[in-house]
Amino acid sequence: MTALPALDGPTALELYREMLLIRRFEERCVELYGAGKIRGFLHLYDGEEAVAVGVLRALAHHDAVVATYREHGQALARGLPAGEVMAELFGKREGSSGGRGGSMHVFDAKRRFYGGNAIVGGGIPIAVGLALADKLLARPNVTVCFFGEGAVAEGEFHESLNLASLWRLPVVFVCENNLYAMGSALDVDEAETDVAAKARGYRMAAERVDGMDVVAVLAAARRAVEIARKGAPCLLEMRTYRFRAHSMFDSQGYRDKAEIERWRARDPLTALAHTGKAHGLLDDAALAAAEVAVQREVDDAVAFAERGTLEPPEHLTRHVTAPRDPGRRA
Amino acid sequence: MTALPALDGPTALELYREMLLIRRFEERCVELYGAGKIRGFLHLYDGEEAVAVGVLRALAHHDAVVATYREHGQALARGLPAGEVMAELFGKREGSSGGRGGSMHVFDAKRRFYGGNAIVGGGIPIAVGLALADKLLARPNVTVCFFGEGAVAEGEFHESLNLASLWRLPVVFVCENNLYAMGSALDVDEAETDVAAKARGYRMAAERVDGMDVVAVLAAARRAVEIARKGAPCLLEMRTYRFRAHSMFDSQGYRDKAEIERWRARDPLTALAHTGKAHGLLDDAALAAAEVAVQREVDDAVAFAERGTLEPPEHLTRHVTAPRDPGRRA
Amino acid sequence: MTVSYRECCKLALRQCLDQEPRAFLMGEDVAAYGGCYAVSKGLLDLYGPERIRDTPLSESAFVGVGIGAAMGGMRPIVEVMTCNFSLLALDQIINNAATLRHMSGGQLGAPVVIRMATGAGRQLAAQHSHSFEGWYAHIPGLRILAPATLEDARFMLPAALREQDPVMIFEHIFLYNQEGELDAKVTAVDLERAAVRRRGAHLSILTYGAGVQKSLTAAEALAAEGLDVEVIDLRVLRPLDDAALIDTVKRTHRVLVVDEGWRSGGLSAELVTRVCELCFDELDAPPARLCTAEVPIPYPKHLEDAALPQPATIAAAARRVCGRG
Amino acid sequence: MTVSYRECCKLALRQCLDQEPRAFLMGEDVAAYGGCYAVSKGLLDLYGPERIRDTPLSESAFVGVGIGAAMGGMRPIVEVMTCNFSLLALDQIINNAATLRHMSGGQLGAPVVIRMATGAGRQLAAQHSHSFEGWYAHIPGLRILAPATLEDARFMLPAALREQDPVMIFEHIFLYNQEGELDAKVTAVDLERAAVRRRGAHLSILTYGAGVQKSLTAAEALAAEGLDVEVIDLRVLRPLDDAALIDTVKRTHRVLVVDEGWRSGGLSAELVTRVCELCFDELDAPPARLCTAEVPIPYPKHLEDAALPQPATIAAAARRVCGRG
Ligand SMILES: Cc1ncc(C[n+]2csc(CCOP(=O)(O)OP(=O)(O)O)c2C)c(N)n1
Ligand SMILES: Cc1ncc(C[n+]2csc(CCOP(=O)(O)OP(=O)(O)O)c2C)c(N)n1
Ligand SMILES: [Mg+2]
Ligand SMILES: [Mg+2]
Repeated sequence: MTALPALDGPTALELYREMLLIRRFEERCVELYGAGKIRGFLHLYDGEEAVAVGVLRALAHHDAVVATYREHGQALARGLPAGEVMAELFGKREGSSGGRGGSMHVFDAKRRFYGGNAIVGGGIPIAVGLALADKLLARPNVTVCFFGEGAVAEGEFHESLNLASLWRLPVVFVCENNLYAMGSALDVDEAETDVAAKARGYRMAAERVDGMDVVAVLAAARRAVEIARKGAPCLLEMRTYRFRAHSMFDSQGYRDKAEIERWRARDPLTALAHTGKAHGLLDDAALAAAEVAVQREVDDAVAFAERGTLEPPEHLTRHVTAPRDPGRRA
Repeated sequence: MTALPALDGPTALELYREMLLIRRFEERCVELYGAGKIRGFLHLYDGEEAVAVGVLRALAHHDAVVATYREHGQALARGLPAGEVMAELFGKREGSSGGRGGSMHVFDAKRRFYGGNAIVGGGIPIAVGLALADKLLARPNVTVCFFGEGAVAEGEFHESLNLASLWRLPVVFVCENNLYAMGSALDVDEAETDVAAKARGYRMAAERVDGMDVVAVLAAARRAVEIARKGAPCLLEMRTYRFRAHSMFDSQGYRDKAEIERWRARDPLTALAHTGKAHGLLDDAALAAAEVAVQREVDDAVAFAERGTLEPPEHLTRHVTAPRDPGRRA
Repeated sequence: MTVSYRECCKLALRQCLDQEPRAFLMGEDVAAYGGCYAVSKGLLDLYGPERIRDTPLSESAFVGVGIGAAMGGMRPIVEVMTCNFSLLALDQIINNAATLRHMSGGQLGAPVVIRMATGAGRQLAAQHSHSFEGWYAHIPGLRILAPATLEDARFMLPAALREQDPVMIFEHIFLYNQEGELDAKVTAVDLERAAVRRRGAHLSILTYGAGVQKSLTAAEALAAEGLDVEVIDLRVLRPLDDAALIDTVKRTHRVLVVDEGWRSGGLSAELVTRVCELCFDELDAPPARLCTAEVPIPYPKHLEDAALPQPATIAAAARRVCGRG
Repeated sequence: MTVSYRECCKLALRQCLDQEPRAFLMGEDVAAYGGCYAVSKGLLDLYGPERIRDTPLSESAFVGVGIGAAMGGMRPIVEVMTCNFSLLALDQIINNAATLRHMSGGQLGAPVVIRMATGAGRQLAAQHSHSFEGWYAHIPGLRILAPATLEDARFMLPAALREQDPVMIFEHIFLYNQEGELDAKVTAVDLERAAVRRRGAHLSILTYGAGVQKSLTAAEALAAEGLDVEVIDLRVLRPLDDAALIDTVKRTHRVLVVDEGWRSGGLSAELVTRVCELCFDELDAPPARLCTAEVPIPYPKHLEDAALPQPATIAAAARRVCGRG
C-alpha cells in the first residue's frame, strides 16, 4: 500500500464503503444467481474493486464512463443506485436499462454511464467517439474507458488508441489487467505483455499501477484525468486479479489455487482497512458501521428489485428505434 | 546507393532487367487502360520496383508470397510470365487467374503467389496462416507479405503481427511505405509514424530500408529471410515512393510536384544503372540490350493477351465452389 | 441546369454542414483526396479539417467513433468508402449502433449516418463489387436507404441527419455520373415511402438503386410490345413500405423483383415473401425475381454483365411473369 | 448409452484429429479453458498445444490465419466462440474464404471449417443472442451447416473436413445439453440433403437448428388435434436442398417456415420464395413463416421467450396455415 499523501479520513472511509458495496452486492448476486433470480452471464468484479472505485473517484459528474460486461463495480462506483442495478439484473423495468440489458448492459444516461458492452473491445471506439464529441463541442469532459487486458489483442484497441492519440482526445484508457482473459493467461495471448508500453507506442502517456491498492489507483487516476482534461489521451494499466471464476461457467483449470490465494492475500479491502488504521484514518467502529450500512443498502437493493415489475410482453418491440411521428407518413 | 558487397555483374544486370520489365510493363498498361483494353482499378508500382525485385530475389521457389492490389511488380519479380499477367489484366482465360481476377487479383498457385488482395490489410493474416501451415508441416519455407503503410492502421495488422510473433512463424512482413495511403500522408493516419518501431513492439526484429536502392533491399531481405528461415517473423519497412497517381482516378491534390520530382531523382533504375556502371558491373551496351529484351517481352505479353480468349458466359458460375462428385447426393 | 448524382450527394453534404452545426463528415480520404468517388471534393476548403476529417484505414474504430460521437451529441456523417470495406466495421454497426437503444432500455440512441458506395458494374472484381444494402436490411435498429434518383441523392441525407437512429445510405457507384435536372419543386424527401417511378397496368417491378434505371429502360422496351409495366423504387430498404407493395400488386397482379444482390437469401426473397403474405390472393402468377448470379463478381466485362440484371434480362423475365415468355 | 450433443461435437473433433493429421483446432479458449461451451474440454491433454491452439482475442486475424493455413495445405478447424463475435471476422470470411477460389480462377481453395455457437434462449441479451446462420447463407462460396440432431453434431464436422471449400457449422447453444442415444447405424452423414424428421400429410414445417425440436413438440400437440404435420430439418442452409422442398410440398401442399433468425430478409424469406418458385401450383395456401421478432434479444426471460418461436406459437401458426386458426 502506497503512502497516503493527501488522503483524509472521510475519503478513506468512502473508498472503503464503495469497495465494500461492490463486494457485498456481488456476493448477493451469486446467491441470487443460484436462486435463479439472475440469469444469463454474470461476471464478478471480486478482487478488482479498487480499480473502479479509485478511478471513478477522480472523475467529475460531467465526465463519461464506458465499461465492459464486468461492470457492476463501475456502475456502483459511478453512483448508480444499487437498487436500479439489481433490478436490471432481475430484468425488471425499474432496472438501470429498464431490464432489457441485464448484467452485461447496465446503462445510465443521466450519469453518463455508457454501458455495459459484451463485445470485447467493442466499447473502446465508443469512448473515443464520446471524447471527440466533447472536444468538438468544447466541453471540458473526460471519458474513461475500461477494458480487460484480453481486449488488447483486438484490432480495435490499436485502431482506437491510434485515433485518440492522433486527434488528441480526452480519453483515459483503463486496462484492467487481471492476468486472464477467460482461461488465457496474458502471455498465451500476447507476444509483448507490457500493456503500458503498447500505449506508449502510440505516443501517449501510460502508467502501470498496482490495482489492488485503491490509493495508488486514485492517485494515478487523478494524474491521468489531469492529462486528459488538458486534451491528450493516456492509459493506465491496472495490475489486478479476479478472485473468482470468469463467469458462472468456468471450472478454472487454467490456474492454480495457490496463485489465487497469493492474490487474495492482497485483497484491496483488507489492504485499505489495514493502512487506513495504521495511519489513523480508519478505525474498527467506522468499518463495522460501513459493513452495516452496506448490508442494508444491498438488502434494500434486493427488495427494490424484488418489488420491481416485469414489462408486459406486448412491449416487446419497443426501443428498437425511437418512436416515430405518426404524421410523417402522410 | 549502398556499397555493393557481394553483388556480381550478372546479378546486377538481372536486378536491372526485372525492374525494367515492371516499369515497361506498366507503362504499357497505362496505354492499354487508355485504349480500354484494361479496366477496373489499376494501381501502378512505378517508382517502387526495387522493393519487389530486391525482396523476391532473396526467396527460394518454395517460399510463398502474399501481395496487395498493387502487385504487378511482385508478380513479375516472382517470375509469373508477363504474358499471363497481361492476359489477366485483359480478363482473358489465359491470364494468371483465368481472367476472373484482373489487376488486383493475380494468383499463381504453382509459383506460390497467393494474390492479389484488394482489401487493405486483408492479406496479412493469410500470410501468417501460410507460415503456420509451413511450420506445422515442418517445411523450411518462408512467407513474404507485402502491404502498404496505410495498412498499419488496420487492426488486422496488429492482430497478425502479434500472432506471428507469439507463435514464432516464418513470415517476412514487408511494408511498402510510399508515404501515402491514397491521399493520406502517413502523419495524417498515424500518431507514431515509425513502422519498424511498431513491429518491435511485438518483439520482432525490424529494419528500415531505403526502398529506392535495390541492393540495400536485397541485402536486407536476405537478412530477413534468414531470420524467418530460423523460425521467427520480422518486418522490413521499405521507404519508397510511387511516382504516379494512386490509381487511374486520382487528381493528386494532396502532394506537390516538387516532392514527386525530388523522389524521381532517386529512380531505382537510374540509381542501379549509375552505381552498377561506377563499379564496373554494368555497361551501356548491357543496359541497352536489356531495354531491347524487355521491350520484346512486353510486346510479346501484349500479343499473348490480345490472342487470348474470353471465357464463354455459360461458364459464369464456375469456380464458386469446387466441382462436386455428382454421386454424392445419391 | 443539369446536375450529376455525385453533385447532388455533395450538395446534400453541404446542406447538412450548413444547417446543422453538430454535423461533421469523417472517413478515409474524404478531405485531402476529396473522397474516393470525388463526392466531398472541395469541402475541406469550405469547412476545414475539424468538420471534414480524414481518418486512417481503421474502419471498425472510426465507425465506432461515429457512434460514440453521436451518443455524445454530435451528428456524425461517417463515410465508409464502399460497402466492401464495411464488413470490417460490422460489429460496431450491429452490436453497437443497432442495439444501443434497445440494450439501454430506450435511454440512448446513436443518430449516426453511415454513407457508403455500393454495387458492381465497373469491373472491380470480387472484393470490390458487393451489393450489401439488401443484406443490411435484415438488421433491426437500422434504417437503410438506397437513393436511385437525383432528388433522393440530394435530399435523403439531410433527412437522415434528422433521424434519431442510425441510418445507412448506399450510393450506387454506377449512378455517380448520372446527370439530369433536379426537380425544382422538390426541397425535401421522406424516408418512409416507396415511389412509383413509372405507372403500369400489367406487371409491377420492385427494385431500387441501379435497378430502377435498368427497369425503366426495360419497361420502355416492353411498352413497345404492349406490356405496360409499373416500376416501384423501394428507396427505403428497411423498414419496407408494405402499403406501397399492396397498392401496386392490387393494380397489376403480377410481380417481378429486380435486385442486384445475390439471389439466395437476398432482399428479393423478402419482397417475394411479403407480397405473398400481404396479397397472395391478388396474384395472377407466382412472383418472380431477377438477381445477380450467385458468384463473386468476375472481372471481365462480359462476365460481369452476365452476372448482373440487365435491361434485356429484366424484359425477358417480365415477359415470363406475364406469360409471354 | 446416452450421449449429449456437446459430447457429439467433441467426438466429432476427435475423429477429425485422429484421422486427419493435417487437422488442428484453433480458437479462443479452446485449450486451457476447454472451450466456452466445454466442447473441447480434455482435448489439449490428448493432442497437445500444437493441435489444440488457444488464440488471443483477435477474431479477424485467427480466422484469416485459418484460411491461410488451409491454403497452405492444413485442415484447420477454427472455433469462433459464438456467431456474435464472428462479425469481427466477416471480412476474412467473405472477402477471402468465400471468394478465393473464384478470384484465382479455380486454382486455389480454402478448405477451412469454421465452427461457432449460435442462437438465443439463455438470457444472454442483445449482443450475445444472434442467429446469423441464415444470414451467412446468402454468401456464395460458403457451405452452411446447422446440426440439429446428435447424429449431425457427431458426423457433420468430419464430413465438412473433407470438403474442398470453406464450411461454417453453427451449433445451437440450446442444444449442447440435449441428450439421447446415438443411432448406431449412422457412421457418417451427407452435407447435401434436408431430412424428414417427422412424416405428415397436412402441413410441412421447414426449419433447422433449435427449431427442429420445437417444431416436433408442436407437431405432437397438433397430432392430438388431428393435424398431421411433417417436419423438415434443412440441415444444410447453403446450398438449400430444392428437391426436398418440392418433395414435401407435393405431399402436404402447405408450408410453414420456422426460423430463429429475424423475419425481414432472413432465411425464412428465401424458403417461402423458393417454395413459390419451385411449386407454386402445389400450394393450397400462402406459405407462412414464424420467426424471431425484429428486436435485439431482450434479457428478461419472459421477453426473450416472447421474441423467439415457441412450440405454442408454432402450433398456432400451423393451425392458421391449415385454416384452423
Ligand atoms: C469479441 C469477443 N470475443 C470473445 C468474447 C468472449 N469473451 C467474453 S469475456 C472474454 C475474456 C476477456 O478477457 P479480458 O479482456 O481480459 O477481460 P476480463 O474478463 O478478464 O475482465 C472473452 C474471450 C467476447 N465477449 N467478445
Ligand atoms: C479495408 C479497405 N479500406 C479501404 C480501401 C480503399 N483503398 C484502397 S488502396 C487504399 C490506400 C492504401 O494505402 P497503402 O496501404 O499505403 O498502400 P499503397 O496504395 O500506398 O500501396 C485505400 C484506402 C480498401 N481497399 N480496403
Ligand atoms: Mg482479463
Ligand atoms: Mg502507401
